[in-house]
Amino acid sequence: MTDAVSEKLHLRMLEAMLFASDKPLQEADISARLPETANLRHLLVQLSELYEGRGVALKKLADGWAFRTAEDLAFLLQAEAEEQRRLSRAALETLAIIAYHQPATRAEIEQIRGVSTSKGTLDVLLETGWIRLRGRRRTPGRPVTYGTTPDFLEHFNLEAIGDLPGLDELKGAGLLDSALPPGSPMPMPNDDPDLGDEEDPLEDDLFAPDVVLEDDE
Amino acid sequence: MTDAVSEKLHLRMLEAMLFASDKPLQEADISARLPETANLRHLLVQLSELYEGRGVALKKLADGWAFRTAEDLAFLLQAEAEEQRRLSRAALETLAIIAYHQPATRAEIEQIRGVSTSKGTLDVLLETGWIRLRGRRRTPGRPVTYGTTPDFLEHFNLEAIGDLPGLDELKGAGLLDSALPPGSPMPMPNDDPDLGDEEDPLEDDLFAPDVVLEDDE
Amino acid sequence: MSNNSPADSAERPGTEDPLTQALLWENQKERLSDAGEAEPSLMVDVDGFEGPLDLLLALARSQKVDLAKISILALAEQYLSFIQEARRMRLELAADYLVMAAWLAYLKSRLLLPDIKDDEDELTGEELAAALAFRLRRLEAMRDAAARLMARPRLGQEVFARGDPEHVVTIRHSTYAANLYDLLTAYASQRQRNSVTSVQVKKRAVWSLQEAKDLLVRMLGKVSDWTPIDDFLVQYFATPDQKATVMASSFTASLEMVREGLLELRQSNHFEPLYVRTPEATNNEPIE
Repeated sequence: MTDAVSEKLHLRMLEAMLFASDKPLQEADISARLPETANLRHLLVQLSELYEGRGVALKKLADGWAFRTAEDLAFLLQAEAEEQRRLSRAALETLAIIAYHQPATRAEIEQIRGVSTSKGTLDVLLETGWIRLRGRRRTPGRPVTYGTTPDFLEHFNLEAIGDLPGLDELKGAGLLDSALPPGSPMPMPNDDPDLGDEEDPLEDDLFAPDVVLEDDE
Repeated sequence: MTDAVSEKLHLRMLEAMLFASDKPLQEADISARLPETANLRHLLVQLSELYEGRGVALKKLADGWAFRTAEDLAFLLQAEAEEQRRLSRAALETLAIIAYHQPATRAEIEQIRGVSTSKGTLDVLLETGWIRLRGRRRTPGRPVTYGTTPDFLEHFNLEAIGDLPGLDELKGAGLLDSALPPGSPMPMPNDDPDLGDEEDPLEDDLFAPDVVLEDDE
Repeated sequence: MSNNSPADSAERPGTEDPLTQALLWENQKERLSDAGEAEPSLMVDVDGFEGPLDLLLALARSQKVDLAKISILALAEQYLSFIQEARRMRLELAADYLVMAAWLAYLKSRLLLPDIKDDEDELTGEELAAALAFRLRRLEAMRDAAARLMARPRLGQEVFARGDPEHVVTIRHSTYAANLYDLLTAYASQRQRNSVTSVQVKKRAVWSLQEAKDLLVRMLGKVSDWTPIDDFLVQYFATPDQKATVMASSFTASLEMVREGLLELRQSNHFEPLYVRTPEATNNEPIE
């Protein structure tokens, strides 16, 4: 075998070994499996050059040599999976209350639903992108107010939040079958991005627990 | 980006994806992750050529594409070889019969081998992941039909079931015809996941994975 | 009796190694062909065979001819003498070997006797022989196919996949399904549910007639001029619902007091203020 031919074989052997190994290979381990005449240092340089600018690179890692995906192509190894999920009944009701009664605090939602709202429910709704934290109510404890987003209008095909049907229309559509007690308040939802008189902006530090006392300079 | 530049990028992307995976990738799955302008067929040819004569080769396997070490370097990699369970002669014959005659029922296997099949034989083969229960034959007794899996193709380095060794000769000699005496139609082994006209699906409850109901609460 | 050493035959059944089995198989074949018919006792060991078809195939190969050209008659005779020998030695044979022997005896008779075509559907001796030859060829073909499959470069044996695959990290995005109908239904049903559960009958503040009369007596004791009755009551009009009951009760009480001659009432027109004063006759005490 000429030197060129045997060098080519050694390079192929090195390549195959590194490819098939389930962990990075130390130079000593590679040498042990290559013919004695092989010049490992030289082969590693050659193999590195062969893969230069390619989709895969030969890397010297802390524990040896291994092939790795080129860094700029890492995004290829991230699959974006979309999964369709249905909202739970609790989430749907909470969303509806926020839509109709916004700006609404968690306590108000709970008061209307008559049950406590799990943190998970609001988290799921925030994840949908349909609701958002608006600000803080100017009442003791300064609770966060929730409202709907433009995405909400888009998803539910509404031109404006005022297009949500009122109680009478709900009744007309057969969604409300028994009469509500007279005087049941029908809220006027407000998703105006500008905060109302009763709302303060959220602090920069979103979850700062300290109650900020208003100064009346 | 000029065409040459973008083609080079596409080639790198293809290489990175195939190199990263230890399983064959289907063309449809690759395409989904390449830019629309990429010509996958052309890229695959280019990539194959790039790896010609190297320690690692691009192979068409199990109806997909994968990098595998070069066959002539097997001697080098015996350290990586997995301990394989030795299959009995009965299991080997049964595997061959299922592969070449699929979909095949147990009765058909027994008819060819002239001996009853012990339960253990099919169990061992199912455990290898090379064969699977396909469905039920639409004949009295509705016997289960067996066929091979994509893992079978991958393990035996086959591109498709039509590439089984000696398939054409066997077909030509009428030896794949299970009817006696050798008759006219020459059946082809069929590992199509879709059931044929003569097969019914297995019962829903038999091997169906549990239906996962999503819930976010 | 047998050329097989005990160790040799003992090794056979438990062997799982296909290669070793194949070698054993080759040995067996050689022994069969070497011995020929002169020593049929050689073949009595059936432990290494996978059923009668397998045995027949081994015998067929001992004829050292292409399976396609094999003499089925000779094969049948070979098999039958084998079985005969086994019986002579009182060896236990599995039932299927005996069934095959019976069938081959029948086949032999059909092959030797001239064909009597008494039944159109019945296969001739030649057809039966051809069917058997086909089955033998097919079994051999499958056996060869298995060997060829196992001889392929196999994954994890001769060829290797990436040893350290870089797995695709799946980033899950959830998209939520809900339509306006779901939303409205949820709102309507919870409003309705809640309206039922939260109705409370408020305890209403009601002035009794007696309370109103007592109040009027106390206040009107010293009114000699016509004075709007509301002037006396206004301090009790704290809330709207209280205003209603105060007015209603005191009006009724005042009518009662007029009837009793304790009070005089005057109203200039409908919905005009109602004036009240103590009657002259009973106005014993000067107010000034």
